[in-house]
Amino acid sequence: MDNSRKNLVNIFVPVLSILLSILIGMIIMAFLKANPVTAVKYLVIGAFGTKQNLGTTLTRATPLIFTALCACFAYRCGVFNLGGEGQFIMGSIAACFVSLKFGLTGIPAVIVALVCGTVAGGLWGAIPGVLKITRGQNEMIISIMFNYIATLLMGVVYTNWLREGSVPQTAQVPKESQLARIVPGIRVTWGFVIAIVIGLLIYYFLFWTSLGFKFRAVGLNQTASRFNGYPVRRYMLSAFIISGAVAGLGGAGELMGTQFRLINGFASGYGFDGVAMALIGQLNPIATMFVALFFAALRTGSTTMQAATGVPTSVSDIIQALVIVFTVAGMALTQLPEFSTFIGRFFGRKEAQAV
Amino acid sequence: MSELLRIENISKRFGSFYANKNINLTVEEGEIHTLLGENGAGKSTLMNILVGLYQPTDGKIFLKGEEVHLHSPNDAVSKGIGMVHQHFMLVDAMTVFENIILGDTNAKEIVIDREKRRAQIQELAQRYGFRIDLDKYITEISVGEQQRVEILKALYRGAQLLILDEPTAALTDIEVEGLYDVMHKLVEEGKSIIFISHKMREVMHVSDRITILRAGEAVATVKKDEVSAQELAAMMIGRDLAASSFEKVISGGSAVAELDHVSYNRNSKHYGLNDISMKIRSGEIVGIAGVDGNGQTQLAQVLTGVIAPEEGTISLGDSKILVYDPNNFILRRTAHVPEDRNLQGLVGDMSIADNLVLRRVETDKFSSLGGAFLKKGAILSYAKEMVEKYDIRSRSASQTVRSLSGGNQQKVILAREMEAEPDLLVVAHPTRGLDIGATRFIRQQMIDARDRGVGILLISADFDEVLELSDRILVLFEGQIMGEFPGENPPVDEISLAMTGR
Amino acid sequence: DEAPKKIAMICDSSINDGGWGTACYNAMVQACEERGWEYECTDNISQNEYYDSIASYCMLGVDMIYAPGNQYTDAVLQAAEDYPDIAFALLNGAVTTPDEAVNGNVTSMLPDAQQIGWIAGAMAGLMSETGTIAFIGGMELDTTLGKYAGYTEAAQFVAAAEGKEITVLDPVYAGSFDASDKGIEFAKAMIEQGADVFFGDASAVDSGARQAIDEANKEAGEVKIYDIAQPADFLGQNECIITSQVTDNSAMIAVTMEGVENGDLGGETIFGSLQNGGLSAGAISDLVPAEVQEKYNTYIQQMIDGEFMAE
Amino acid sequence: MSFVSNLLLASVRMAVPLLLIALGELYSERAGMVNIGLEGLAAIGSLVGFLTCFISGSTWVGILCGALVGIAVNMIYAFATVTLCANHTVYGMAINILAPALASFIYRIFFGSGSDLSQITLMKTINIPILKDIPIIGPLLFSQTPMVYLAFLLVILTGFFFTKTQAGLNYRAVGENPKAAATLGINVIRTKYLACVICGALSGIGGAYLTTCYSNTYTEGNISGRGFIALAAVIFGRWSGGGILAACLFFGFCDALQIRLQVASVGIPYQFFQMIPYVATVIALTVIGSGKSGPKAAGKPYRKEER
Ligand SMILES: Nc1ncnc2c1ncn2[C@@H]1O[C@H](COP(=O)(O)OP(=O)(O)OP(=O)(O)O)[C@@H](O)[C@H]1O
Ligand SMILES: Nc1ncnc2c1ncn2[C@@H]1O[C@H](COP(=O)(O)OP(=O)(O)OP(=O)(O)O)[C@@H](O)[C@H]1O
Ligand SMILES: [Mg+2]
Ligand SMILES: [Mg+2]
Repeated sequence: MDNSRKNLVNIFVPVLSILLSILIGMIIMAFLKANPVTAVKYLVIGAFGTKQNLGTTLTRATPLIFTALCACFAYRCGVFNLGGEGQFIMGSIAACFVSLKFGLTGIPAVIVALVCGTVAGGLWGAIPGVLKITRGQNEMIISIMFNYIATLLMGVVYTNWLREGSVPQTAQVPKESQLARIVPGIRVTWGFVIAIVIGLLIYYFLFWTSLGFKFRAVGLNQTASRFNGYPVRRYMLSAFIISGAVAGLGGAGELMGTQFRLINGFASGYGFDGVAMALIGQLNPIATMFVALFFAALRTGSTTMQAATGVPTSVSDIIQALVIVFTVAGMALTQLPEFSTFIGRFFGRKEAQAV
Repeated sequence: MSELLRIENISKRFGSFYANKNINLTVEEGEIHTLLGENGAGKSTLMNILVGLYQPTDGKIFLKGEEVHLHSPNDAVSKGIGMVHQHFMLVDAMTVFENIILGDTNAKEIVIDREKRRAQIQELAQRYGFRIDLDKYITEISVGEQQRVEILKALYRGAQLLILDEPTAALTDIEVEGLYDVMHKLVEEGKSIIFISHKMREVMHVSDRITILRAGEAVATVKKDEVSAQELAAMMIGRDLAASSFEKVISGGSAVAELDHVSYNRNSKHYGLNDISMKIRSGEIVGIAGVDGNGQTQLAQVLTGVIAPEEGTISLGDSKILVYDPNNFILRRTAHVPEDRNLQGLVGDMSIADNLVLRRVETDKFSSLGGAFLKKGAILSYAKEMVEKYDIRSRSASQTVRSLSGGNQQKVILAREMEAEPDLLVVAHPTRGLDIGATRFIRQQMIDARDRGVGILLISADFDEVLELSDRILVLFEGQIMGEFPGENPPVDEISLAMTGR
Repeated sequence: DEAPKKIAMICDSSINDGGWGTACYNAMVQACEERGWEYECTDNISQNEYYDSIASYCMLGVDMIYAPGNQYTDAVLQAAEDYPDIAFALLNGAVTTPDEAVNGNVTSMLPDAQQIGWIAGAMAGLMSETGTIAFIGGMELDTTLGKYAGYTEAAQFVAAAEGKEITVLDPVYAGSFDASDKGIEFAKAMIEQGADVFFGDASAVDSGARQAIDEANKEAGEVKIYDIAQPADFLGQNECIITSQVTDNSAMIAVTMEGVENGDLGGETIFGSLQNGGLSAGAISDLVPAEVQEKYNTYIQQMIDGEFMAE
Repeated sequence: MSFVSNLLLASVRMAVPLLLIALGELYSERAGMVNIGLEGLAAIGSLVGFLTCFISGSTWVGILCGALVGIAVNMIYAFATVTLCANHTVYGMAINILAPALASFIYRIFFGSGSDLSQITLMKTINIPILKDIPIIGPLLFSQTPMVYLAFLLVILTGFFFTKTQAGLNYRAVGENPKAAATLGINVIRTKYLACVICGALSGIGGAYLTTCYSNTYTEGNISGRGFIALAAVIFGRWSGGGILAACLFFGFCDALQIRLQVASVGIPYQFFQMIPYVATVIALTVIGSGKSGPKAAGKPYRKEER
């Protein structure tokens, strides 16, 4: 397959998957005796209908973009980091300490908190990375274990160390240290802009710098990279650290911009969601960001849909899951040799031979 | 003698490429029928069809006059067809015993009756004079023993037709003799054998009849007694076999690489090096002759920094190597055409252009601002230049290398390595699996490089290739150097003897 | 005359968890039936959806939002700011919460945690034979701590009056309100420690604990280990439930509804106590001997009269 | 004494669902399929097990239906990874997202409208006379629900199957070297599908166990990471039935200990106790070192006519 055709397939498969999933979702709605058209209408209104709703969608997309970019970067470099959630949480814990304990306020507090969150996420990502390259550990299992550990550690933080009086939650980030909103009155903050910038930076790094080129080569073939003189293990560890740092920055941003405090359930599920989105985005950072936006819109819209029509939000969860199921299967299908044969025959022309 | 197997008009297509085309063939009972053909001629593909692994695109198969449909290896086994594959089909994590009884469909018992089956196997082994330890794991036995396990596997299943796909490639001469004995015993019992090889000596020694495959087609079937080796070779290659056309260099320049008492994993017969001392001079090709799996891989890898020797030292030019790391060797102007081009040489999912600049993306030619900006235009135009220069046949330079044919993949690697202008070039199996055109091109490139003053270490399982290209020949056996021979008028018999450890 | 008013509830646990969620939902339903309102509910939502769910209802046009738990405070305050024309009722909100709402449209409904603890503790003190009683929390909420404190005080006071020694095991927390498996394991471990009366503040976790208690009783062949339910009357749901502490959330919701009907969006704290009928003791099981029931009712009366523990 | 025996009893109780799921994964990995979708399979198994048990009143129906739905959902995984050669990890993730969403949806359809607590009658324990009176191991091994006996029996059968039988040998070969297995007439594709059936069934049963033998109510998210711990248990247990049993008992023990330490209120935040199993996993895996002993071809797609 040549490149243009491959690119076409890369776009075609996810788009088809999305349409198919929504169609199935609508059939389920009809089965629930709801009017699918009305339900989808409310879904769209809930996601984009008003300035506030659009703001909510972007707000919810922000952390997802970070964890999705975390996964995207790691996989591009050949490390299966499933620990985005833990790294995200560690970032938010660090930011929480900074904004509550360091005596900083205002812009300096925001900056220091974001930096510390980034560092904390990076360090948390470094642990499975080190275990992988020194002990040959399966990074997936280890990074999942570290998700649990981070979540529990966050529990200690909000029930003990930084607990604020009445409830198991930390105190709120002081008003003057919160990430500012882009437009007053709409929830979306500069965190969203940071997410987009990070996404563009990652895209640029991977596809337009020599180091990014090498990271990608390592991701595609470690042995060949080693034979060609790349410090493969160092790159893999770096990939872990950088992807962890991205997640950590996301966690810090979420804390400083949206949630303002650590509380039970903070960030729950973001890690695996990010993995799924990166995969649907074909590990392309820019596509990944769009997928995250799409998922956030589905989620935001589905609460309105449930409130308005009684169609449960789990229908939207099913739609999201089906998108993943179809996309991944679809991409695998197009890579089968039988598929190219079939397509070749279908279009009645032979695969151009290398001459 | 009556006919056991008849193949009619068998074709097999992979994508748009015909690996077999309209092949007709018969095998008699009690016959040793040889399939002769160059690399890639389609021998293994045809046999894989016979054992049900591949489904033919077209054609029919008859056993004892009856048409059979071999949908799976199971069908083939139950019809008495057994095969020893070119690449052994053994499960490393299991013992010899387990490998032999694996997939046994005759056994009706649920729980394995070890005693009974061991006795059966022992009896079989004795009948053919095999000595094997049933309780050893596959990883613990030698390649020759592995092959005996493979043969036992087939016999244990009651094969009437035994297919041996290049069985001698990894054997020493003694082992080859033993194999002949077994083959003769088998045909005496009325079994038939399809023997695959491209080594003329063997073919002339064991065959009753010979079918020659060329580029997927059966060119001819002849009785052994009615042809000469020369004629066979001509049919196989489709032209007359010419002697080495390259001029040999008598003595090279200064040493570009020197190994001093280098050992690695010394106790392993197949995967180690034992006290190796040698020099590679500039402007010469040093060929390593030897049966595959006698330390060649390790030799190539210590010389390129992929693995570090456990004892001894390596010097490149004038300086001793302290850090064994591929990058360190690359910086000291070493180039490497590795043995596994897909795994070790190329990043299959990247483009031709990307693979060509794999080592040099951060140079000013291909990126600016210290690597912060890739000059994609420059990379592409360089790639186009290389595609031209090295005759890499492709649709575009941004095509992924995975979609290239083996020969063109090899040319990509060669282009990258040659353009680095190395002092030392380590080449492993440069033309394995390539067609004649590509093979010629690549050999010529190596000779040209030598003439430019590059010191080349050539490792090849293809003895003829070593003879043709080398200015000096070293024989490697069980990790040791068994002798050094001149490349000009090489003493072929002596070298072959040395390859068997004598 | 005009269209019925509408209330919407959000809940992080399930409304059929056999505990908190169920009770809070039923309270809303009851209040709506009394006042002729319509109701909606979204349950099982996760923490990052609190605001979205509330905002969705606000956008679709409800008159009142009902959030049964302290954990919704942030989301409620945020939504109350964004939707100034809608009334918000926060169950177990802090006394100070209404003042934090910029638009003055948040009402805090605050049952007296200490009295809740008392109602359970008095029964525990009377019924414990082993002298060890237990408390299982979902999360370490302030109200939970208040209930635990009241439970301990009352149990010890009552036991002293009976001439018994009572040990109250330290509270344990499941870390969530829906981990019924944790409830099972906690209860088993606490039974091992000799606990024979349980009180919990943890929704589905409580139902897990009750399951373990029932099992232990079954194994022993007699009901010797008891549980006190809350915040509605759950007598009969499990064999081990001897009584319930009942919180009349519906009354408090109804008060807020009435305000909304009159154009008043609230903004104060409504307390629920034994005195105003917001809190009460539920029906008592036959497992409690008649004379103990009598004593218990006396204590409850003392609580209402403000005489309990008052010497 | 009773503290110890109770602790052990609790360890077994908490180990059993893990054990069932981990055995499922063992069968999967032995055929070369690394299925990280266990969490999702168990989730849907748990819900369907509960639902069918609630409707039919029979825990066995619940277990059976849990198994069936586990199989059904895992067939999606099987089709994608075996037939379409999709990446195992990626597809496992997809199952982890799809199956819980389905479970949540079904739950709402059936229970969403009412507010009554739905409880079922748990599977009865079966006491084996005399044996159950042996101190410590009596209650541990001889006073359990049939599912516990079944799980232990399965461990024995699994060990027996993989080491002593022809079918087990053939099965293992598929995970080690599918191509070699194919040349010997072993149906690789069928074995892989079979593996997915077993894995789906056992994961589904593991989930259904939670709602039919362990907790008599259903709460969303009740699997709470057991699927991932089971995955670790397989590595930890070195891909053998006995090893997995030991690993699961260890994880169960950590969990049981954690609960007891919290009840004994040692004054350390309880979350630290809850971390024990995860930290223990990491340390144990690190100490044991990388698992070269896993099936060689695990996680790799098998294409029939590939070189
Ligand atoms: N599974 C496959 N998919 C695509 N092409 C294949 C496949 N197997 C073989 N081929 C191609 O078919 C041709 C014949 O291959 P085959 O292995 O039969 O050659 P051979 O005669 O056995 O060569 P050798 O002497 O190197 O073993 C080659 O060009 C090879 O690249
Ligand atoms: N993985 C692949 N994906 C797509 N096309 C492939 C793949 N492998 C081989 N091909 C195509 O199949 C054809 C045969 O490939 P093969 O490697 O057998 O070539 P060959 O005839 O042996 O040539 P050469 O002599 O250069 O090795 C080529 O045209 C190649 O482009
Ligand atoms: Mg071959
Ligand atoms: Mg080829």
